[in-house]
Amino acid sequence: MSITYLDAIREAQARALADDPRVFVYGQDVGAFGGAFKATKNLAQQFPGRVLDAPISEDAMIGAAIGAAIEGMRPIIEIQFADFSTAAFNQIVNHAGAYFWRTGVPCPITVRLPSGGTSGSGPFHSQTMEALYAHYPGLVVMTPATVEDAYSMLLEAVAIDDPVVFCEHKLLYYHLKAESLPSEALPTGKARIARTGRDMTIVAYSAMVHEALAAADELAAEGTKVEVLDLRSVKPLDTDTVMASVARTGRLLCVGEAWPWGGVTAEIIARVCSEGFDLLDAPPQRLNAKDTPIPYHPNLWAVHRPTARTVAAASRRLLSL
Amino acid sequence: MSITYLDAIREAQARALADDPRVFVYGQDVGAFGGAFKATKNLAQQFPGRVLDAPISEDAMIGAAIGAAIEGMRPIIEIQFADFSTAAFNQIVNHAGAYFWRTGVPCPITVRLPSGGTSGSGPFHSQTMEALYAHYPGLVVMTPATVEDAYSMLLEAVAIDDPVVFCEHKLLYYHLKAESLPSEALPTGKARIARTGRDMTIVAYSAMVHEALAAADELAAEGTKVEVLDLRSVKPLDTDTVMASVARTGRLLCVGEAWPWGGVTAEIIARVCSEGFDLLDAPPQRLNAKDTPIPYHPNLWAVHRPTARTVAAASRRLLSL
Amino acid sequence: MVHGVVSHETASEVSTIRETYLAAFRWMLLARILDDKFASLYRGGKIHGGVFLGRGQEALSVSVGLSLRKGDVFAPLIRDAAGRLAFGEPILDAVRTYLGSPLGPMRARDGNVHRGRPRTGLLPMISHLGAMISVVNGILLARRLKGIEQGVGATCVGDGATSTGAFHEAINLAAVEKLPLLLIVADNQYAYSTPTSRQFACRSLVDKALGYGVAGSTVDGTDLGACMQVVGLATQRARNGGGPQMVVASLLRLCGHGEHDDAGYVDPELKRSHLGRDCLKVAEAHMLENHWAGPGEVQNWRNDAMGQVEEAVATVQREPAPDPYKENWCSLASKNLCEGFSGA
Amino acid sequence: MVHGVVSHETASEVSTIRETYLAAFRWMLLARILDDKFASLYRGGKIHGGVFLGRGQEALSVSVGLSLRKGDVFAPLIRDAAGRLAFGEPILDAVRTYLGSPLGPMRARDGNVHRGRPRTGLLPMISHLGAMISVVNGILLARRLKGIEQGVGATCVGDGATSTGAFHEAINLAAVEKLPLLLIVADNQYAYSTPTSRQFACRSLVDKALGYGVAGSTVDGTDLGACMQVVGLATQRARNGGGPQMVVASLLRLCGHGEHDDAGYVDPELKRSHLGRDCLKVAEAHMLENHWAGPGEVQNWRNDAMGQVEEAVATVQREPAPDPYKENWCSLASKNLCEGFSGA
Ligand SMILES: Cc1ncc(C[n+]2csc(CCOP(=O)(O)OP(=O)(O)O)c2C)c(N)n1
Ligand SMILES: Cc1ncc(C[n+]2csc(CCOP(=O)(O)OP(=O)(O)O)c2C)c(N)n1
Ligand SMILES: [Mg+2]
Ligand SMILES: [Mg+2]
Repeated sequence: MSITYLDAIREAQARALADDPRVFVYGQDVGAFGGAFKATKNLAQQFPGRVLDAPISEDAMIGAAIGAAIEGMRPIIEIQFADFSTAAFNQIVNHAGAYFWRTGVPCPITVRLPSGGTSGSGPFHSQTMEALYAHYPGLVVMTPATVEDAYSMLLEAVAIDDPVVFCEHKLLYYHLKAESLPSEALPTGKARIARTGRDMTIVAYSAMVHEALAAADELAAEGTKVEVLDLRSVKPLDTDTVMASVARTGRLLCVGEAWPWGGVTAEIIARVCSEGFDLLDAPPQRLNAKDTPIPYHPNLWAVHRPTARTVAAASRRLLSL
Repeated sequence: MSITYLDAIREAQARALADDPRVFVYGQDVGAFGGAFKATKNLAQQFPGRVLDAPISEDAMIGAAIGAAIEGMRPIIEIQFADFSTAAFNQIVNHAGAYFWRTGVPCPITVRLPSGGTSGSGPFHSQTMEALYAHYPGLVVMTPATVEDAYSMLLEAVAIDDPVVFCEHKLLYYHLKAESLPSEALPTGKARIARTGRDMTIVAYSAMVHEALAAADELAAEGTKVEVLDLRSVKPLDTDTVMASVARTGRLLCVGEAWPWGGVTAEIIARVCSEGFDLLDAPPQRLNAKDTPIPYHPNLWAVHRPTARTVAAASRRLLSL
Repeated sequence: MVHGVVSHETASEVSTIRETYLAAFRWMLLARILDDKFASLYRGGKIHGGVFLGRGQEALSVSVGLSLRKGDVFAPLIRDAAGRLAFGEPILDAVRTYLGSPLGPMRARDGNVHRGRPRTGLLPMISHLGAMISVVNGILLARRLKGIEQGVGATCVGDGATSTGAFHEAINLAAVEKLPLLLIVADNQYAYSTPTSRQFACRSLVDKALGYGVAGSTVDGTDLGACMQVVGLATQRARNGGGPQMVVASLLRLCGHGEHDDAGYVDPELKRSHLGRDCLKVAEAHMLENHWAGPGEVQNWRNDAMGQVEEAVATVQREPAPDPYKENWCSLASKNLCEGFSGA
Repeated sequence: MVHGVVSHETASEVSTIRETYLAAFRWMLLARILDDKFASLYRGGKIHGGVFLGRGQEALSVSVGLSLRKGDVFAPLIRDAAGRLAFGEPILDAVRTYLGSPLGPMRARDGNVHRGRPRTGLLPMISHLGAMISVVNGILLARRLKGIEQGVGATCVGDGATSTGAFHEAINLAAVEKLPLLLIVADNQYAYSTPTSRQFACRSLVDKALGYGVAGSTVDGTDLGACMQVVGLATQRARNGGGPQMVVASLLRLCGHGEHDDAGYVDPELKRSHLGRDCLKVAEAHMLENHWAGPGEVQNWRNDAMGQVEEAVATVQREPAPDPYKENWCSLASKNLCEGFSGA
């Protein structure tokens, strides 16, 4: 048997629905159709009345999820593409994010954001939005990079008492495969050492973990041992694990698919530099997407985002500093 | 004569309206009433038909501004409070921000965001949102800290061919005064050395410049000479001036009123560390608001945001590293 | 469409109507006196930030509060002091929130009209207009999913809020799900300074009901009896499976947008018109005229209300201010997931 | 409310109607053939990303394009190949955008239906549904401010897009400003897989017009003659100061949401119903029946259209792919304000 990242997301929802009567799924086309990406395939049939099609009303969808959560439910909301969550931005950041702090009442919603670039998807079907949601207080932001994490973190997202923005990467949906679903997982907020190495540390998350691993392969052939960390969640962000790795390697490269101004890579460098400055043997570096909308044409897109090739190049540069 | 920061914003709009027939002002209550903060006082009377009241429709207001800009106008949009720009988020970041890159046609809109905390304003009338807009490509984000900049940068915002998010700080509206309006100004994208010093550099913007200056006063009494930089715009961000200052002082503290995850302070540290690591004699530090919604009560609010006292404390700590 | 017309009642009906009317009047009175107190505290510099009153909207608001039962949900807006009290919000909650007492429901973290207790069905509004409606939807949807098909959800918005996308998406969603939503639109002729002519172009906001496929009614918001009847009927229809109900009331805001605003822009013609009547005075005159209460009684109620308000204020003024150093500054219910930011 | 009823015409009117009908048919045919070509290129793996067709919506779409003049503004949506062509979009623009040619209007930066040339009044859509309407408003408002009181602005949305907050805010704003906006709603029974029963609860989407205070009309979207008449009249009313016009057309999407979608969820009853008629076939039959054209003529037109499409595709396929190393990766018109990110 082989399970894809997308299967894992489907299975996690099936499991959550089966185990917890408080769970329901709400989103455009998630019902009989099974969702634009088939992440809810058959769920409406398996769990009648608990997987509901929503109108094209992202703001009201999230508002409804908040209400349901206050009333004791555990809604999972699928936004058809992460990019469309701008239309729900206010409810996510100002209503859900502030709920517990203002009222003392938890607001356990899970907002699934099919995120990230895929070939030919263009400016409005390719965005990664973790930096926006992580900036606002009150939200947990998950960015699973593996089939196992897609499964266990989504279950965890539903279980925890806070609003979770679950950034699942569309590029990983079909290609990434595992043999089986995990029965245990790292706790939320813990980064994973995806590959050990002693010469430098690459911190990545979501699809970029795989570009980093491929770069590490390439560099291994050149005799360089790269440690690759997978952040798993960007808020909370596991500074300790990052610092411990940098303490071993002395060199840090942060890789993100998002735009270069602000975001995860800046946040990691700021933390490591202010708290672990002396661990660094060289200036910390980062690699992000270009500061333009995400281009449609594959040729442009391939250069817009970091890839194994550019990660390897940035690594070589870092090693030379 | 004495001119407040708010007067400067009004005068800049009056001047823009007078000088350029393409300019018009659109926003809730900006007409006969003169705006919630009186930033458009008398403009509707002075410029009949060019200062228009909008319905409570932030998304459509920005959409309309985009259309008008494409048609050759130079709209200035007042969002009543920056916080409500979440309702216009999609049009600002995805439509205006991407316009020129996608089409080659400029989209010169100015979005005025009355920003930042004031006593008793609470979670939804106090936000500073520069990090969100700076993260997206295609937007210029201005954060004037002085009466002079409020005036000249707003004129510049209207003049340049790109969408500008103009973050004016409400706390500065009435208290900050100048003798006259400036006739010249630094170009957009240039930071200003607000105070020279050789022992450490504080980088701040908007209202935090004044907390930094007050802290610098306090530290001067202790014999420490603090250099204070006012970024003026956070995108573009004047890395060169920051690096030059750090080259002189060896120490960097970044102060922002926004939330701690990501944002301006992280971006500056990331840039300085990756490009000017060797300039630093001590770990760069930052000071931001707490990671919660902005509290209503003045006692809580005073601790939530950085103040001269906490900036001074962080400075002393930095100097001891 | 249902209009608030007075019909002929039997004697026992009259007596119930009278009782409810008097109860409503007393809540209105209490709300007005509470509002006046906040205004005076504001002028005295005792309140941080703004003060937003419901003056002139008490008849409508109280009708909503009174038409609801325990187990119902209420998401009031800016001008709903009367409805809140009638729904069961303690005066202390209001005073503590305005004065920033850490003992209040918002613990000084949020203020003024941004208060509530979700556990008791009273939702604390966020500022963004239109945002509460879909949250009420969600509660009603959740109940349906749990198999509890009772309880209505009521929420109020102003004429200005009908222009928000949030309003539109939420009422449409409620219509699609046929939720027991009571949506009260207080058309008080202005959104801050903006007259309705710059806000919408339909003849009456109730014309929107048809476009959503929901029931719509209109009512004279200055007439307590009419409000109680129309809102009451709409609530009943929602309760009985009639789906979302939109009630549009016409009235005038008899104060500034907030107490910082002298409302100099309000058309004097409007003030003199039927819409400009003070619903509290109209209700008092109606009671006196019908001999439902005498002037002495009303004075006693007034004194009682003033006593309650003064006592609450005195109590809260003795309460400690919040201590920022006792805050844990953690936004999450999952404490273990809170990050300690070194520079925050 | 105006309905698309056929009235009695004089002989010269008939001849104009015939001419316009034939012209419209030829654009529809060209659009269909172009769409079919995109579908086949998609199946052949020659197109990056999705392909979205207007099959079954050509009669409505072409009526919009033809009712507009030079100087008008058009913001088409996903299914408007016919309207675009009739408005003047070159076939090459469509092909270049789909195939990602750097010579196209979007220079391979944006793709498929996200194309246009703002300078010629053809606005390139962003994906977020509902977002184009307010932009059209802004153009019309700007013209008024500039003292140019001519030109209408047309835009199309689907049934699903009516649920967005953006739709609501924009049409309300247009109504308040009484802008010459033509808002076409193609109610094609589905939003992706979602049937209208899960999208709205009003009887017909045209019932929304009243709630905005704008004129509304309905039309049979499978009938070219009716579409031309109803859309034409609405455009004329907008042009003559009648304010925003909403036209709701009923039809069925005769393809998947995109070419990746087999539309297995479409109710077979609907396909067999009047709504399920193919407007292109209906129009062809109407022409033949009325002897406005013979089968040979139609075949010539088809051949001509196929020739145009094949030629355009052949041309574009010879064009170079974009070179990422020639991009300046600058999002701003003010080049001096672009930042060079070291790690980007
Ligand atoms: C989305 C949004 N935009 C702007 C505001 C600022 N604002 C607060 S109240 C108000 C006017 C509200 O008018 P209306 O809905 O008619 O209610 P009323 O004050 O008349 O009771 C405005 C513009 C807001 N709270 N939310
Ligand atoms: C705000 C937003 N949410 C979701 C989507 C994803 N999406 C693209 S098209 C579509 C269905 C549109 O249906 P409709 O408006 O009826 O147009 P049709 O495709 O039927 O022509 C959806 C949900 C989107 N583009 N924008
Ligand atoms: Mg109002
Ligand atoms: Mg549709």
